[in-house]
Amino acid sequence: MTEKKAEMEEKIWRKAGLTDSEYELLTKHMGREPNTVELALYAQMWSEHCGYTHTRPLFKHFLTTGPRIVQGPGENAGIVDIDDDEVITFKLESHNHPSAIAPFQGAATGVGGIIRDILAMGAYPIASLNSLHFGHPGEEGHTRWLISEVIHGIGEYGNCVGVPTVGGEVRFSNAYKGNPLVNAMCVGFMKKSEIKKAIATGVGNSLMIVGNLTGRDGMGGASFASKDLEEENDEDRGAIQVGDPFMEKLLIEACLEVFEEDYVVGVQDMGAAGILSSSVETASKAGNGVEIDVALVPKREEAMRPEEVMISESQERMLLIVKKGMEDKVNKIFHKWDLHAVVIGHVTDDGMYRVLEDGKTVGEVPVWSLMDAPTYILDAVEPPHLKETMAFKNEQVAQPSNLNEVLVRLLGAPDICSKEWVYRQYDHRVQMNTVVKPGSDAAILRIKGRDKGIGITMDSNGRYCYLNPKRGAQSIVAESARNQVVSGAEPIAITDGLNFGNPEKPEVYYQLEQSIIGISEACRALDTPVIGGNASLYNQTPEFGSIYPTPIIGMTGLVKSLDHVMTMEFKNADDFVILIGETKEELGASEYLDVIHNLVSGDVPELDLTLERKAQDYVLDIIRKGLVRSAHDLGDGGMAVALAESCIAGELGANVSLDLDMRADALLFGESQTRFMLSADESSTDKIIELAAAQGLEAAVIGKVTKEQNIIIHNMDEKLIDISVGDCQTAFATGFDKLMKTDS
Amino acid sequence: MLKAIVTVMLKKGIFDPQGRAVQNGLDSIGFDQVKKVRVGKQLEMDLEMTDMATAEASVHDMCDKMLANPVVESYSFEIKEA
Amino acid sequence: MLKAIVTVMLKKGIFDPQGRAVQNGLDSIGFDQVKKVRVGKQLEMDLEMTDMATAEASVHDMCDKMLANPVVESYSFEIKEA
Amino acid sequence: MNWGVLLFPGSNCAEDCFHAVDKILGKPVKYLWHKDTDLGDVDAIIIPGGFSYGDHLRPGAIAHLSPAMTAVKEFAAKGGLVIGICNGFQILTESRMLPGSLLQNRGLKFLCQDQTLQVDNADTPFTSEYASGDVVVFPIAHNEGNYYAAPDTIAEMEANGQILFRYCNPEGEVSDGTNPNGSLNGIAGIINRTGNVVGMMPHPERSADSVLGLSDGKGVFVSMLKHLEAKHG
Ligand SMILES: Nc1ncnc2c1ncn2[C@@H]1O[C@H](COP(=O)(O)OP(=O)(O)O)[C@@H](O)[C@H]1O
Ligand SMILES: [Mg+2]
Repeated sequence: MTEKKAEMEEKIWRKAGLTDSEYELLTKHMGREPNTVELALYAQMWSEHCGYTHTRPLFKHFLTTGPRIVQGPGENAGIVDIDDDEVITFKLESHNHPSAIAPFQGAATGVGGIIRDILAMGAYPIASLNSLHFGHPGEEGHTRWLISEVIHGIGEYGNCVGVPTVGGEVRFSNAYKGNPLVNAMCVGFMKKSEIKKAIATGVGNSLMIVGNLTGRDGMGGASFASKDLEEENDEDRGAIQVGDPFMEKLLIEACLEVFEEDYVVGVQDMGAAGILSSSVETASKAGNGVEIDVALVPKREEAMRPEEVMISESQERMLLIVKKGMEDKVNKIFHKWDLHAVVIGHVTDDGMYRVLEDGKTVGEVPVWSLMDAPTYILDAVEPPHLKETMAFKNEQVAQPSNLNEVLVRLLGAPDICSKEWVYRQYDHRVQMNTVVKPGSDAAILRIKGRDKGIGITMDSNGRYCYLNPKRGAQSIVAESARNQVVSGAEPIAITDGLNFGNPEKPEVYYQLEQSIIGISEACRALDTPVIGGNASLYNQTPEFGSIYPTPIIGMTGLVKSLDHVMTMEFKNADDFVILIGETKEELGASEYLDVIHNLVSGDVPELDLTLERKAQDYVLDIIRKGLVRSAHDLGDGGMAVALAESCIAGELGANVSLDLDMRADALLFGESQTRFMLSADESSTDKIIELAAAQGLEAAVIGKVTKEQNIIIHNMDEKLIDISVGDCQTAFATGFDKLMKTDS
Repeated sequence: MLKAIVTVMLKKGIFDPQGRAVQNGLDSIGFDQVKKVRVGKQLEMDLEMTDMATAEASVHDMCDKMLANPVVESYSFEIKEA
Repeated sequence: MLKAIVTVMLKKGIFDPQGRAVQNGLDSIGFDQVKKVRVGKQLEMDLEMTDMATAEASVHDMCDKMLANPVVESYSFEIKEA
Repeated sequence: MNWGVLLFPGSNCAEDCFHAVDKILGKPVKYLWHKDTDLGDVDAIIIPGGFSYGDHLRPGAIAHLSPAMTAVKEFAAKGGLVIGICNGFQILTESRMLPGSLLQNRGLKFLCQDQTLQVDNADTPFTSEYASGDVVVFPIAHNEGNYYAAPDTIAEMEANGQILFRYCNPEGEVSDGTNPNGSLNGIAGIINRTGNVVGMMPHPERSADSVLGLSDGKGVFVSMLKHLEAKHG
């Protein structure tokens, strides 16, 4: 035992996180044994976080091109065309592990990191979103602390840097108890001509580091993020990265000012594995080499070893590849903003990655080899729980007698209740573009000076993916697109965040693979290519096991005219309420089963992607034609919850009658896909129904919006729901306060 | 009655952006003799306790449980008669 | 080298919601002996100075100009050899 | 007639204020730089919101010592119109151009919401477009908006009509319950004794572009414009 341990410790590559075969491979690439600096370079670049060792082979499934796609995966962020020679760029990124340990700083630096990705594209960051997953706090203070610190961290960073946080989601399940998920997304805007690339062209050009000083922050974060939380120890953590949004704001201003001039050939933000990964990636893209002298890097701490400087994850730094001779001009602009811009190395022609210390070479490896992380295709085995959950029958649960009470409980349930507690801590109006603020289906931003806007959403459903990874993932893409469409936006493209457990476990690999296939199929059907993404694996703890498989979809859409902007709230009494889509007797995987019956089981509702596309095109069309007064998709909690949400937001009641031969709970709370709830005036309603019939879509007038503040639902002459909007509103508005045990 | 004075500071090695901003701010108005600034919190607490030793143990406990996050912060305190 | 430790607190009589929140928090996890909490800032500064008296005058000046806002805050400090 | 928007490191509403003057009001406007001692030819100065110097130490604590603020004081002493919004208000209190101070919100959280306000004094160069008692909606977005001043200062300000805006409910009632941050007397915005320097936490610029669903704030800029036009003929 002790002997074996001693042997383990001898193998320094294992300590660095490399396997025996990876070590063998790298010595082959190098033609010799690496020194400690070189070993550190490989350990970082070949981690899942930088090298996508487990996920890369699966990316082949993705559709990545399309008429609006200007830049697919491969740059810091993807880019889509929004007409008029204008583009938006967006991406999401996870910061799960740092947030589990230091939630405020972890979440804050997650926001800062993704903003720099967008900045590196040459764009001005115009919006942030976040997707958060926590355990149920129950009576327990730690989770509550975690939630409030994460939200505080996101808010403080975004508010200070002046990028509005306009949307997102917060979801709860004990699958995230030990390992919360914190994914942040950022969207940037620019003219087509302003696009920058992460490329180190031009032999002799300078590598300049700008922004913060370099310290021992987040040492080894890239390889840390690629390990189980269970394996982590104090040493692994290094120093927690601390974000400085003030510095980030200056960095944005200074970089964009520099970009206006013709000084810079390439830009890369410094994220995981800091100077190392940013410079390797830019060099590799150009087929060039680089050399960097660590002594030139402005530092905050003394006696840093070369590999520490190379892999430090100090925040708010960027790498610029500057044209030879323009260095002083760049420095002058940074100086104006009280920042430095320092030459730390050069582009070379020999294809080598060379690290110097005071002019002396301390490490040298081929650039291509660092980018050539080995990939793994692992065994996939269907998770055993699916046998039981797929066999679920609706008859297994009894229908509660008081359906009003069920509705109220669902409206106040953590996943469904209003997230105002969260987003009122976020400045969602700064920059003056927010046309539809948080609280609706999609956030809508106008593009200044034009009659157009963009829709932005972030969605996930871990429970769906746990119960059916492939269809669950499809449903999330479909729901994202529904959220866009009901807001008046035409879905353009997605970025995906793949949050999973340890892929070396065959059941987890199965979830990963199936989810990716599901996303791919839905994206093809809905014509929303994947233009970027992020993977966070090894999300598990010994105590609570793996998280639910949680792909998160960030989507953008184009609002062709601001006249098309649509929101969910009922607008006028006496408007007709119209239900689009077919309601089936489906209880599986629902929020209702989870909240009311404490049951995570059943199959995810059926989803026909062809029909989905047709229904979405139709809904967008009637919105653009100006026929619709309000539109909302049916999601968590089904028809009754959607109806209540439109009533609450509009401060109006509704009286609807259905004629469906099925269990009342399935009718009210089942989550059949591809459904929409609209309202319209009388004359438009006729046209809406007509146009649906022409498309072969189900559409029915189910009732009216009422001035009386009651929600009444009948089915086949039986009254199922009769409740005041006020009661619903209270449950909806106070759900989060109750969860956090705060008074609003 | 006892009074506890607790100081919570960012751990050494952890970047303190606030300290840096204050130092730069002081520098810009002429206080260039200030070479480094670190900013932390000070908490003054009135304790309904009489025994020093118990109070000390309690305050330790409070710091560990709530007042400081050991991942990023270190703390120290002093207890005196109010 | 000298080291200055500056403490800035809200003036007495001004409600300190943060102190109240900390007290409530401590109370909720069982520390009900804590009767009052006030939260302030502590700044540690390295001064490239040797003379105590000059340092003292300087730090006074810094506090008046920038480190504390006399409308709502009071300050105190201590200077020692680093 | 020139407007100036003063830019500090960390200001993040400067462009929004610029947009309000340039696009909504349609008047010439330029940025003023915090390091400048000469602000050039301006008739009104906006100190925008944001987090000057990261709000480190205290909001406005570092910014108010910048060279441009000396020039702003001189400009105000000569009767020039100055309005500080959000962080700008905090900078003005730090520089003592306005009385009192802004403490952390009593809820200890940043607060972003569309807020109803009551116009308390419509007889100023900043509020002439409104009638006293009007209820308007301006967004707020701040962490330190809890206005405090010593009791005698407050009494004096009340007596002099120096309160411009108070937080209220949609019915125009001002009470503790309608107060989002703990401000004394529900104070959301104030004016100095001489009537040319205003500080307010709510953002009139964010409520000036009707595309965003709010337009009440435009009145502040129009009031200022009319005052300047009357003065300059
Ligand atoms: N973490 C968050 N940050 C900002 N906004 C949020 C967050 N969580 C939820 N929201 C907002 O609350 C609203 C409801 O969210 P959700 O229930 O997830 O909507 P949907 O089911 O339509 O996707 C959305 O407008 C969303 O943007
Ligand atoms: Mg929705």
